[in-house]
Amino acid sequence: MSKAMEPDLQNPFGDVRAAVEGKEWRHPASHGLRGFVLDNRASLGTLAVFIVMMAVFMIANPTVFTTWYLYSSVLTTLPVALFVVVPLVFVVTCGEIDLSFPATMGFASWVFALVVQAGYDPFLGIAAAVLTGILLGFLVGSLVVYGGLSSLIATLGMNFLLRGLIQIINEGKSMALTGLANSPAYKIFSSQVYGVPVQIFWAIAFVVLSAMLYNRHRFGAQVKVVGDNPDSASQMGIDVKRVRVKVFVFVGIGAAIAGCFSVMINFTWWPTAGDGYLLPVLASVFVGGTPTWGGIGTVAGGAIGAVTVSFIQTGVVAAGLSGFYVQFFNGLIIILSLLGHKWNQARYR
Amino acid sequence: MSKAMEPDLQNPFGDVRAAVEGKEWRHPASHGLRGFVLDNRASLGTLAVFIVMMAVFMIANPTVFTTWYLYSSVLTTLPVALFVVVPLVFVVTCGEIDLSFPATMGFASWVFALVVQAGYDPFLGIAAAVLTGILLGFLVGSLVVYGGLSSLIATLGMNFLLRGLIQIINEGKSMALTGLANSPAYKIFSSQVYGVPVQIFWAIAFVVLSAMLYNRHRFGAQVKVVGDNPDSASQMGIDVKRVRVKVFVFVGIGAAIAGCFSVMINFTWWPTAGDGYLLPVLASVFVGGTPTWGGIGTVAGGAIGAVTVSFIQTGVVAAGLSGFYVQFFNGLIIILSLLGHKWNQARYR
Amino acid sequence: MAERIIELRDIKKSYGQVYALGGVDLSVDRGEVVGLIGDNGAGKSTLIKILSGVVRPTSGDILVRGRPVSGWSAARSRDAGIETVFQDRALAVQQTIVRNIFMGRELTGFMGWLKVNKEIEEASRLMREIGFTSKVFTPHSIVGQLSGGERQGVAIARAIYKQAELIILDEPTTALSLTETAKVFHFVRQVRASGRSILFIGHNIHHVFEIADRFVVLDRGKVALTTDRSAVKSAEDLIHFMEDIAHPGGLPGLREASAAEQGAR
Amino acid sequence: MAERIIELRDIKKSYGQVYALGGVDLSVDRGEVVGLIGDNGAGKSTLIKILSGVVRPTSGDILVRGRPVSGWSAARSRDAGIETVFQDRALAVQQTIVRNIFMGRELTGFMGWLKVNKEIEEASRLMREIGFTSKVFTPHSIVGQLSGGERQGVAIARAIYKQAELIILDEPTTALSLTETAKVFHFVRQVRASGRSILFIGHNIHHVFEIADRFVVLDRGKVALTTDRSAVKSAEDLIHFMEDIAHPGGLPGLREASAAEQGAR
Amino acid sequence: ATTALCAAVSTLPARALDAQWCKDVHIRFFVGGAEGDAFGTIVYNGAKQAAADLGPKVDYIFSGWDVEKMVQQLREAVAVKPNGIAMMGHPGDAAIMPLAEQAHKDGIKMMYQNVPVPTVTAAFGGGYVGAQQEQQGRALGAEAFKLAGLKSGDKAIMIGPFENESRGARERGTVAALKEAGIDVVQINSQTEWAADPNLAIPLITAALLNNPGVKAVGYPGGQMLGNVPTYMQAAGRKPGDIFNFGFDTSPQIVEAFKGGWVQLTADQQPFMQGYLPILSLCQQVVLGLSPMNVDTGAGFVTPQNYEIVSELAKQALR
Ligand SMILES: Nc1ncnc2c1ncn2[C@@H]1O[C@H](COP(=O)(O)OP(=O)(O)OP(=O)(O)O)[C@@H](O)[C@H]1O
Ligand SMILES: Nc1ncnc2c1ncn2[C@@H]1O[C@H](COP(=O)(O)OP(=O)(O)OP(=O)(O)O)[C@@H](O)[C@H]1O
Ligand SMILES: [Mg+2]
Ligand SMILES: [Mg+2]
Repeated sequence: MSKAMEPDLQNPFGDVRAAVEGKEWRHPASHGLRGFVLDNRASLGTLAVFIVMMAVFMIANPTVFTTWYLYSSVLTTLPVALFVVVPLVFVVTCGEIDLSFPATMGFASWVFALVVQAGYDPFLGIAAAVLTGILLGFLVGSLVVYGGLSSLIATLGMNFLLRGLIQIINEGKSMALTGLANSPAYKIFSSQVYGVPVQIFWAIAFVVLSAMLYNRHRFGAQVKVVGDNPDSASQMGIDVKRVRVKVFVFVGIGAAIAGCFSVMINFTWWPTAGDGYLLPVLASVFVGGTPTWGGIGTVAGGAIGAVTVSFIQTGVVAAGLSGFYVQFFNGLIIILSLLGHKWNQARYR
Repeated sequence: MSKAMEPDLQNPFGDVRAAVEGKEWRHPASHGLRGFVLDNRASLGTLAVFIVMMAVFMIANPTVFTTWYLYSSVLTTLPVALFVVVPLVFVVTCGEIDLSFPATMGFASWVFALVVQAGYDPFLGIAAAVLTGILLGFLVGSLVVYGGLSSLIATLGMNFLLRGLIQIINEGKSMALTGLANSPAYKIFSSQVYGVPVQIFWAIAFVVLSAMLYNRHRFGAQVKVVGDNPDSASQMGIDVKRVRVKVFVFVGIGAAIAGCFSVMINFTWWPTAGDGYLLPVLASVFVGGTPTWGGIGTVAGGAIGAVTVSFIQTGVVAAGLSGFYVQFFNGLIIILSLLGHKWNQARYR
Repeated sequence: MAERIIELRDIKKSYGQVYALGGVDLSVDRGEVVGLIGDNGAGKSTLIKILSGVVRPTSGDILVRGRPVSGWSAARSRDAGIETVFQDRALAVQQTIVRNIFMGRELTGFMGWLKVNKEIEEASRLMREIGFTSKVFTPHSIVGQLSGGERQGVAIARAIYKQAELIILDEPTTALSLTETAKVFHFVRQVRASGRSILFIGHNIHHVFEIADRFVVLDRGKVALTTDRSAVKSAEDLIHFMEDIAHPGGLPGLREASAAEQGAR
Repeated sequence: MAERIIELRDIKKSYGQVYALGGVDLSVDRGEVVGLIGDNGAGKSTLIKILSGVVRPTSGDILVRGRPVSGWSAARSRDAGIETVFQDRALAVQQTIVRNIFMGRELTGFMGWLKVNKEIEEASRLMREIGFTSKVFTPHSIVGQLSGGERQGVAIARAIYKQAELIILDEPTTALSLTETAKVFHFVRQVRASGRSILFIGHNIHHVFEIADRFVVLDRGKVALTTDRSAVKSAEDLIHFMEDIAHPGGLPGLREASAAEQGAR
Repeated sequence: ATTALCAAVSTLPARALDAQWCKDVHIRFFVGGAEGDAFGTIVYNGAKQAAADLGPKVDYIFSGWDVEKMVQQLREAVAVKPNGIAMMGHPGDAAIMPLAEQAHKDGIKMMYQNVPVPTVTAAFGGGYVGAQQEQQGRALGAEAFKLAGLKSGDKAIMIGPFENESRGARERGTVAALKEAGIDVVQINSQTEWAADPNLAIPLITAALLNNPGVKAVGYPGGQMLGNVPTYMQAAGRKPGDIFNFGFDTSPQIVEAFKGGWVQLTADQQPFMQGYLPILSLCQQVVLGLSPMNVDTGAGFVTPQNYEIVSELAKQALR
């Protein structure tokens, strides 16, 4: 009997199959423009929002928006945000969230400042900061993952707790690192090249590497699967908890680098360092087109989201509106982006 | 054939059933103390956290904590938090979250302040504020529910947008309502009775009513079912979207009342009114034992959570620690509560 | 002829570009058991979701007791005496058995306050009726703590409450063991005996054949056959018919597999 | 005797106070199809989850090719050549078919970077093998867009990749139509013919009887019977046996229901 | 400016009393901003110095400038019945009044810092240490007008927390003074995040400068922004001296900015004294029965000519 059936296994629907004969499967991306658009519709949507927003601003005030300084000043601070937005895309894709990154930024950059102030090379400081970031990310991740806590609230708690520690020890004192400007580390990480702030190159490299990690690396593949269906992932032999902890560690690393870059911009560490990034960074991730339910996301979109959010304030002021309009536009852009992304984020179950 | 089977339907497992013969089902609560504990384990857990925390503070500084004034001063503003924490328990149970309540508080209390400043009766002001709260809740809810947006980010956006509107129109100016003290509304809502601030009675009434609404009313039953399994709920004829919008409206009402109480306590409306409540109120809900995934929750726990969070700062300072420790303890209490609730929040699928 | 409880006329439904139903007529009379069969994706679940008001048809008419209705919804469907046990059971697993039984139909008194004791009484009665007293759980047990068969029982208890006129069962025996399946059969016969109607959906054609008075075969969104039980000799006839419509040219593999299945009996 | 691929000895498993398994022995030899049957909640899924390393037993030994193993996990089970199609299919529905097929076993090159083209090629080959070319989807299609049967196909494709030694199928035909069921049967025979082993779980005893070389009946966490196919005359024998162990005293309703079922054939 | 500080220190009645003469006194001290806030930290250091010198037990309270929170904290402070409370005046007269009344009834001595609450002090007593906000702001405006050599019709930018009436009173004063001098003032509302990280304001200031190319002077609010001026100016492609940058407060960063020629003027409101003096005065009131102190700390301006005097103090977070 099984003999008689064998041909069917090879060709159980021979008749229907003929219709698609000769058609080989191709990656949608290889279908040219249409495939590219389909594959990247979330990030392209974000880009569209950004372009529309900039167009409105430009029409309001063409002269300012054709000045390079405007862009170069955004490019100075944007990298700091990018270094956290991108890892957060991983966290959100993994079905978690991390609100503790501001304190991690503060903590890691504190270590950096301490090392530099003690007279060591800033490179050593950066290494120490990244190590701190890894440790804190591991701590937060382990608490959430092995403690089985809701990451939204647990990381909020950790943010308070870590910031509290900084405050208790420092009693509010900031550190000025005026010597930093002459160090080679500063030249490499924070100077200008032909009027372009170098930090943006580092940030772009980070974004590109992360996007590849997200789309072309086992880590990204596993993050997506874990965020999509953790039960399946563990049934398929993926160590779900480890993957989850890893994304928190990744945020720790990103936050540490962000913290160091932030200190290098103006040679000062504040005990509040990082706090101001909580809401803009969060907003960037979601404005960028990563949905809240996990499993899918876009690194490029998140980066564009960060650019968009960075330009809101600047644009509002450059367009000649009073600063009171900034919050309003922040809200407006968030809502409009979410509405826009509704159309390209189908949620399957 | 069906004839022969009928007795079976009445008694298909006659043999096994004999074992439980005579045992009538009873509500667990009727099993006395054990049942009560089981039924209320989340809120009792919260209560335990609170008691332990207070015990620690009292040991650190017995004299301060035996002074009635300390409690009466906390009881003055606690109601403001309670009026938002309780509706938020409904929202979270319903599987959503609302971060726009601070702006709603600010907006509604602004309307209240305008009405009072224009010389009308404060009662009218409260009515107008509540109406504003309903409208804003409806607006936010409709945007989230009918727009199909993630409530976490959409309500964050709405918070920015509404606060931005307040700022744009007021340009930062606050309003002092010194005449308020002599109005009958003030007597009823904001004076003291035998040293107890009356607002706490209103808040307790609100909590009790809401707890009944949650546990003994169709609204609560539907909120829980919708948060648990929206697909089933709609298959069973529940208008899921309407229930969802309703919880946002409920938050709007709560926030409006909270805003009015806050203005009556301070005799001043600030354009930033409500902003400071975002994190403490959110923390209260989760410290109170309502999990993030929807379907279950506890109003009483949320209320106790609010009390706990209110006492952290007071307790830390009264215990003789510097204000730098407040954030640290905030984080610590959140993390410890989450860990504590882990044991009484089983998640079924 | 018995009273016609509900009738669907020329119902069409498309999801985007997917045509789930392309003009279906279906009716259920009082006291009959209609068996609805068809391949995966034939549109069975879509059809009964339209019946129960959960899904709105793209076009077509719905008649309740002969009168056309508009604004058909899940709530109205239940009001009209139609109860459904959905394929995915539609239970809120973190809630108690009581809350699930009265989902969307809470027993309320003054201003929407729940009649808690009444609900418990009724739930107890229902559970006893479908043979649930033997277990250690009470109406306050959380549904998430029950086994698959027990959950199916809760869904059925919900459906028989209120003496519905028509009960729709979408693959109620899927993933149930023999014992549990027997229980469901019990119940179906019981309902028919009490003069109510049932619409029974199943992949196991033997099951459906055993229980139904009339068969409706759906094929790719269309009714391929409507026939009385008396017109069909055996379940095998039905199976053959379905194979034929599925693969008009005949698919040897399938035929053999099904022959093997039959042979084994 | 053929090589013994895997053996479980005296496996016990309890979830809190629920004893899912109370000392089970089970073994699978090369090239045989073992049918695992039992009532709902008998512990079948728990047992195969232990086999596939997803659930850790409370006590008992696992032997792979005669050698006891420790630290048994899902990853190690897959490394040992055991692939499982779980009852709930274990698919990540928002990911592409490729990502699902290679879930937890990504084809990676230098430093964990994915070999994307290799994966696509392999996925295409697998899908063609199980007859999936007829549809409009590609390896990049999102699994959430597929029908139930098609999703089952992806799960099976994942299992046959890498020429696993033992493939475990937990109720693979549940909620599948005749056509789709026939496809799964195809596949099982194909695998057996190629000398690999299968552990097949199902409620439809006729199906299991048809396909298995050996039967293991689980009853409330214990093995009630292990028998070769040659020792059993017909599926009815098995059904009777199962009824007897389920209700030693005999349950008239059940017997009738099952008699009715048989009668209809 | 420095003379004011010395004067204050010399008023210590140290001769007549033991060290730690105030050690049985319990004081609640409102630092005002958030923990780690640049301004708040100097205030905190002043208060801590006073506590170390005089010996009282001091509870420090932070509010992040959230006025609602401040009122509640004051309520709790009154409830604890310390001997004295040093409160920030930001919530304003109306909000503080009932609590001041309660404190008065309970015999709690009150001091207010940073923002004056004249109605409250008139009704229930209490002293004030801090600049007369509005006046100081106006003075800064006038000084900037003079030193920057502005003419009527010139353009200037003023940044400040205008969203908060009492916190922004100084900056509003500066705006008013400049406007009265005929300057066209562009107001920019500072965002709360800038308090935590002034870098976040870089693009915005660049945008504002580009949008108003003719701007001659830029004024910054109290806090950390003025210290960040070199970064702002570099980002906008401006050189030291291109623009007249002025503002409030001092810090090591601001001293550096003076050194580099980026900043030309700051109105020192001597936050250190806003920490030190209220404690001193409360001790005097409680222990010695003296009447409350009223000190205008907004005495002087720091300019490129005299910044070196404050530089060492600034490094120790004393100015
Ligand atoms: N929400 C939906 N969105 C898009 N397509 C859908 C949706 N629901 C059903 N379909 C499609 O409609 C068709 C009919 O589905 P339906 O669930 O009614 O089939 P069925 O006969 O119940 O199948 P089964 O036996 O597998 O339950 C299928 O092609 C299915 O993919
Ligand atoms: N995660 C779990 N927690 C608690 N009890 C469980 C869990 N998983 C299974 N059980 C219990 O263990 C017993 C065996 O379940 P199992 O899923 O193995 O049965 P099964 O034979 O596969 O049933 P079915 O035929 O319904 O799939 C059941 O009583 C079940 O309720
Ligand atoms: Mg179906
Ligand atoms: Mg199973």
